[in-house]
Amino acid sequence: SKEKGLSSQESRLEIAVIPKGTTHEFWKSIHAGAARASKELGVKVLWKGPQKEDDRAQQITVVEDFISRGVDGIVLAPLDDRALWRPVRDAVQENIPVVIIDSALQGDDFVSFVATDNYKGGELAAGKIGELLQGKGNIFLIRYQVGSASTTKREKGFLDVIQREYPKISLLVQDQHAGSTTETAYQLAENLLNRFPDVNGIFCPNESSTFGTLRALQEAGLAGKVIFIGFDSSPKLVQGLRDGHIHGLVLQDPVKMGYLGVRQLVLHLQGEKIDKRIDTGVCLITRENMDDPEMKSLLMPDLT
Amino acid sequence: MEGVSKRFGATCALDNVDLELQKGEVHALLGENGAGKSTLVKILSGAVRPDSGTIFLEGYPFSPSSPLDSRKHGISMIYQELNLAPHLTVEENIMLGREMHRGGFIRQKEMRNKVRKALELIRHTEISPDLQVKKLSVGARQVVEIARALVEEAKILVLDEPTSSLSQEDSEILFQIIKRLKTQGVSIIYISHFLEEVQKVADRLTVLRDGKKIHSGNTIEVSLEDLIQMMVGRKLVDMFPKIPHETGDVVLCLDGLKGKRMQAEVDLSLRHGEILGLAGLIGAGRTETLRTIFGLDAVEKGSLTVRKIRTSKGAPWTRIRQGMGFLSEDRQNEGLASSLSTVDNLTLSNFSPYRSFGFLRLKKRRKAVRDYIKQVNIKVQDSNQPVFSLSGGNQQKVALARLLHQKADIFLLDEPTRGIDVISKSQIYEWMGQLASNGKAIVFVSSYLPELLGICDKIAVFYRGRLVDMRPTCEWDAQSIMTAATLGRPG
Amino acid sequence: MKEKSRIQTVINWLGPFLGLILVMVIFSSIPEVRDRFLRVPNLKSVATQSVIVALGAMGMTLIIISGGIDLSAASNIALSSVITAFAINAGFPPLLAIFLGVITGGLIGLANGSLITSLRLVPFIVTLGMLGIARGIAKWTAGNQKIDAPLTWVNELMAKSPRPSWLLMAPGVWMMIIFAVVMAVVLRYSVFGRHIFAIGSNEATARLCGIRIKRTKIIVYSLAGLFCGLGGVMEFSRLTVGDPTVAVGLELDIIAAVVIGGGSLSGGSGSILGSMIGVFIMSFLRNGCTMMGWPNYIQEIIIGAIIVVAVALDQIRHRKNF
Amino acid sequence: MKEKSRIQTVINWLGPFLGLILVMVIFSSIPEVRDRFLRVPNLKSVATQSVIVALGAMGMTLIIISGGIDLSAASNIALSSVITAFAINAGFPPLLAIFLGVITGGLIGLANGSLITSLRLVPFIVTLGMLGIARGIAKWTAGNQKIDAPLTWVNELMAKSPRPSWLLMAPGVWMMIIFAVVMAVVLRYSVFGRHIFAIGSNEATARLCGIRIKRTKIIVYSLAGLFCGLGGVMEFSRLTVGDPTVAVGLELDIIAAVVIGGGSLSGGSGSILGSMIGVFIMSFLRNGCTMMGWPNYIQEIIIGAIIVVAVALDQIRHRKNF
Ligand SMILES: Nc1ncnc2c1ncn2[C@@H]1O[C@H](COP(=O)(O)OP(=O)(O)OP(=O)(O)O)[C@@H](O)[C@H]1O
Ligand SMILES: Nc1ncnc2c1ncn2[C@@H]1O[C@H](COP(=O)(O)OP(=O)(O)OP(=O)(O)O)[C@@H](O)[C@H]1O
Ligand SMILES: [Mg+2]
Ligand SMILES: [Mg+2]
Repeated sequence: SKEKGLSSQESRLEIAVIPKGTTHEFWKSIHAGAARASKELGVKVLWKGPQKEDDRAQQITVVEDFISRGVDGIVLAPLDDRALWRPVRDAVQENIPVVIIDSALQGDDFVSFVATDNYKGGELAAGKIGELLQGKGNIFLIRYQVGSASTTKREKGFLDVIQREYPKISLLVQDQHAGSTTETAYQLAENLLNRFPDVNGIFCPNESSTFGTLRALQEAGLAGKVIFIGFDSSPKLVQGLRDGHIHGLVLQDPVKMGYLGVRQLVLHLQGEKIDKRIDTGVCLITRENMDDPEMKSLLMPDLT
Repeated sequence: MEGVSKRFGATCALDNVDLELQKGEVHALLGENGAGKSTLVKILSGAVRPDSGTIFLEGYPFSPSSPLDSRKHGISMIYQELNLAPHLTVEENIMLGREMHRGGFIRQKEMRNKVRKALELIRHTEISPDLQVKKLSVGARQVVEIARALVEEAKILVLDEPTSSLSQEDSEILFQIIKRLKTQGVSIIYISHFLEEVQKVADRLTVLRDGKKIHSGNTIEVSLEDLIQMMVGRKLVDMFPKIPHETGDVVLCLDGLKGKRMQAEVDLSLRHGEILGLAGLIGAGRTETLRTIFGLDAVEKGSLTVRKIRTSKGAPWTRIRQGMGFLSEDRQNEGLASSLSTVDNLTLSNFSPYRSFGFLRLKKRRKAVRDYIKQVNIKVQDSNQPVFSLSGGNQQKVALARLLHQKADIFLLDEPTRGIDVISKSQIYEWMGQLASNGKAIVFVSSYLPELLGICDKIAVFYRGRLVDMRPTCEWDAQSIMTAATLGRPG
Repeated sequence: MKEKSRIQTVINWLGPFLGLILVMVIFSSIPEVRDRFLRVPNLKSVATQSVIVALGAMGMTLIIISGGIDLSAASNIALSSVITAFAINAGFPPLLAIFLGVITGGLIGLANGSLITSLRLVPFIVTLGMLGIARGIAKWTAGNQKIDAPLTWVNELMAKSPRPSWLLMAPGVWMMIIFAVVMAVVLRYSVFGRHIFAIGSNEATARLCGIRIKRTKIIVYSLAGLFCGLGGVMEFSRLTVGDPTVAVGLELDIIAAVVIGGGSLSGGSGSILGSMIGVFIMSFLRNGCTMMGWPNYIQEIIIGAIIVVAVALDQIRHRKNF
Repeated sequence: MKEKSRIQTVINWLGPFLGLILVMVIFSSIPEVRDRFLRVPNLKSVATQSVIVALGAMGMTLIIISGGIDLSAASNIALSSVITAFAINAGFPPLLAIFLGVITGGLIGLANGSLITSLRLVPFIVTLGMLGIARGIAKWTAGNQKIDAPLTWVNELMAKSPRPSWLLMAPGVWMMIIFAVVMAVVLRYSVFGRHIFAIGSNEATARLCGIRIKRTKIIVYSLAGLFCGLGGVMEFSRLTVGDPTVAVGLELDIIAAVVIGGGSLSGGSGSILGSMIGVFIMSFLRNGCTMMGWPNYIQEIIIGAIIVVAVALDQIRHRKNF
């Protein structure tokens, strides 16, 4: 590692940042954070997700290929808390430190874990829906995709709170998955609304499912009438919030997550001691507080 | 076989037919196109299931459930349509389904020996066992098919028009083989439209008409005229009707033309109102010459002049615009779109009479096609019937009718009478005469010398890709053509 | 025999609609969704959901009849939707944006057709390559994210409750119907249509009969590309954003629809009516399963099974003919 | 003319390896990754990454030669990996779990083969249906999430640094090599192999020559299923979890590998060596692109283009034969 230190002084450090996918807005923000860190700290960031969104096997391949390239460090958002364990261990054996962001990884081969508390995000959403519905009504939980760990945690947090604290709220739908794209979410929501036009509340656990459902609500003329809580942000969702079509968005701070992920890694490479766990926080944004400057920076992060 | 019947939808292909085959005899099966001959032997080989009737094999009832089943009982068959796997080699095709193996793995050497022997038997050792079948000409494929039937020691050998694309010489070899097999106690069913052949090789014969048995008896007891009378119900007046025609200007002229697959350059000229016959053995290069003229193969050297316009490049569609029409010898793979209807196949090369603003007037087309079907005597239930459900000879007639319908000026006919019955053949000769008298030019490739001698004005002989000699028909006879075709020098 | 032939008469009479009727009868008889399934709003949604696949399937029908296949259809739809969004975002008038989207689709189709005919490559490979290329270009154009475009009348094309209310259905649905009728007529009664069938049935014969194979094929692929382009515009209209990741794997749905509708992958058969029925069978299945609230895996299993059953039925229906 | 024929001689000599060599030369000459690309650890990773696709491609080669196609391969891999994980989780001995995984794959293949031969349906449709069915069953078995199974020696099968270090490569890589050799021999020198070619080349002829088409096809699909099952076991070994959503769309990669390797979708041609080269072309491409850190869309475009180019090269190489 001494040798590595020397080489890093000659040329810039090379850090691979591996998201779960590359096209969701959320990962854009992570990328922006990482890019900011790279500028500030003078390191080179290689940004590369699995070829197919959300494919565990391909994410393993990407990690392996970066190990082959011999990068100085890896920032990884693991698609699976178990499957990525071995490649991360391989990296550590090759003296490549790994920082985990966004979702948990088993074992403790990584140097730091920078993430949101996803379960808490689900709880926040449930609390808001319960409050807005005054504790009664029929709701949908539209899940994201089979096997996605972070959203499953959000869904679980949501369900737990609803079942524990709002016994009068009944779940009309709770095991339908929206699939990975907006279009599939749109179709699902449309079909569900045809069956249950008298639904009172809906929760979606990520950006694509939120947006697809929003489109379906708008099309069905139910936008604003159905209490709708989503997760993450994008310009269209912000617009929805402003129009009163969305009643709340649970927000993480992906820019911070990306930034801290890279920074923690660089600090570690420079031999400093760093925290093993960093929580980047979640909060709930509504139409009322969306123009607070603090919230605004979360809603519409500066991606430059 | 007793009381065999078979219906295909509305068509009654066989109606209560009996057939008795004795040990060591050659039994000919005769009938016009669509009479049901192929269907009958396919039932014997297990390729088609009969609706009713029973088969007795050496006294025991036998109902073949699949081709494999009947092969196991010693029945070997050459089908009318070629049955070869194009991607496999000659050897693999010959041994297909009867590979010699040890523990599932192929014994290469023994197989090679067997294949060599079979090819020697039909004197075609020049066909390499390692060549892919798709690279062979139709004639060579037929040889491979015969070799396949010979490698197996069968008790019954069924030959469905084996000589339709063989040259005279190859046919002779086949007859000798048949004679030898006969003495070894093999029974043979022989289907052919060449009645002289039948009279030469068959001991007995059975005549079918419209799926019914008309006659069964010894060959020597019936005359040619009677046979034809039985087959079609009327007399044949003249096999080669003479229709006077005059030759005019040159319409097509080849100057040292050599196509991608041709072995040598060819010079040739064709006049209006002329029927030019091309003779030669298998692989002599006649087909390749026609294909190059028609733009199906790329031109490598030389040029051709169509109606005074010199060209070298050209695709089939430009040739059709220039008034050419081509009939392929390979109707199975190239000549017909077999899943399309008879109407479509017949009109494919010329939609213009029914086209208005890019759309077709289907009724008008159907009506016009009905006339052609009647004219060419195609046996078809309904003009929307897909072509694959027609009998072999009727398919050939569809391909011919397409050319007539196309109203071409220059006809390139490659083995046009392949598999066509006697009466229809004579009718086709008559048209060719009529076309010539209307000033059309015809190139007529055939391996059947009598028809070349019967209707052509001029005959050219090919030998190994080279045009050996071209003379007016009156200066040729069968002997001299054979000499030129086998030895490559004017006889 | 008698009994069997009577069943077959019935099967034949209902003919190509059999599969569709089956699906609809099943869902209409489940008490849980019966009263909702066949109601107008639901039928409207199903129709709207079918538009994109239907447009793709029209082009795919031509291609499959000609003996080809187009795996790039879904990527092409995504690319066209991104281009449309991009153009609208760049401030182009909506009509121009639509035009650009459709043309993009056409160009991809033209590229497919040219590569297939000039390099004499199998369509499967060319379009498989194009699947990646078009998707890559879509992501590139969109900068790897969604393109947010301002709302315009383009987004009304797929609105379930259309602006002039006498339209009753989304303009996109009307377009689908009109194009389906036009293409069905072209395929059956035009010279071009006959040529496509001939090429698919036996290319060598078609060549021999003077059909200009290259030209016909290039037109077929380009036309199919244009339909995909229109599908992309509809996708954009529906989503209101240009999403480069949309419609992944949709090509298999499109192909399945054509094959369920009687298209044969070895060429020479298929029909627009059949393909449209195939599209609706799948849409109603998805719709019904979701309404039943069945989990996705059950849906996947059922849809998989129905695809096989529908084609098997069709097979039985055809077998008697010859 | 001369010049051209010399190029063709070279092309011919390098023959099927041409595409692979091209890809390797390209990446070996980029300074950024040059010194890392051809090093043993990287070659080992590429080999390990190729195992699953390679196993799938062996079965797919047989199927494609026989004139069929298997769209359910990827779903089958996912299902088998879930079943293996399930069995290990349920406390079965690892060997039994592997056996169950492989058998599951075989059963799916058997189902494909039986449906294709008994209902006389086109393979495309049957396996498209099975794509949904197998994926659905996988999700169902896994309860709609991944199955975490305790670590056993099964997970060592795909470890880049194998336990007995004299193995040098992961046991899975050795298995891939051994099976490839065995299958290549079977395909070339066995009666069974020849019958597969005959069926793909001309099914009617094969039938008339007394080849048992049904039996042969059922064996082909079952064998391919078994290979997918083994691929599933390898997938589990690699992931250490049973993931029902893994390998979505992988069937197109597998088919592309076979076609790049000279397989023709109309049947009758293809080879194991070719398919393996196809697999490695794609693996090296992915690997190289990732090492370069190129964005995914560039990678998609490049891979799409290479697929076309590789097959076009192969075409040119073959064309000279006429
Ligand atoms: N698969 C099929 N479907 C429908 N009709 C068929 C089918 N096969 C044959 N036929 C019909 O059965 C009849 C007899 O055909 P077959 O092939 O036995 O005639 P053939 O005597 O061999 O004639 P050719 O001399 O032309 O070969 C024909 O009318 C033909 O149209
Ligand atoms: N016995 C053979 N072995 C190998 N190739 C052959 C053989 N016979 C024909 N060919 C192929 O056919 C070509 C010439 O045959 P062509 O079909 O032109 O001859 P033909 O006179 O029409 O004879 P046929 O009666 O076979 O149609 C040759 O260039 C060769 O490729
Ligand atoms: Mg016949
Ligand atoms: Mg010839």
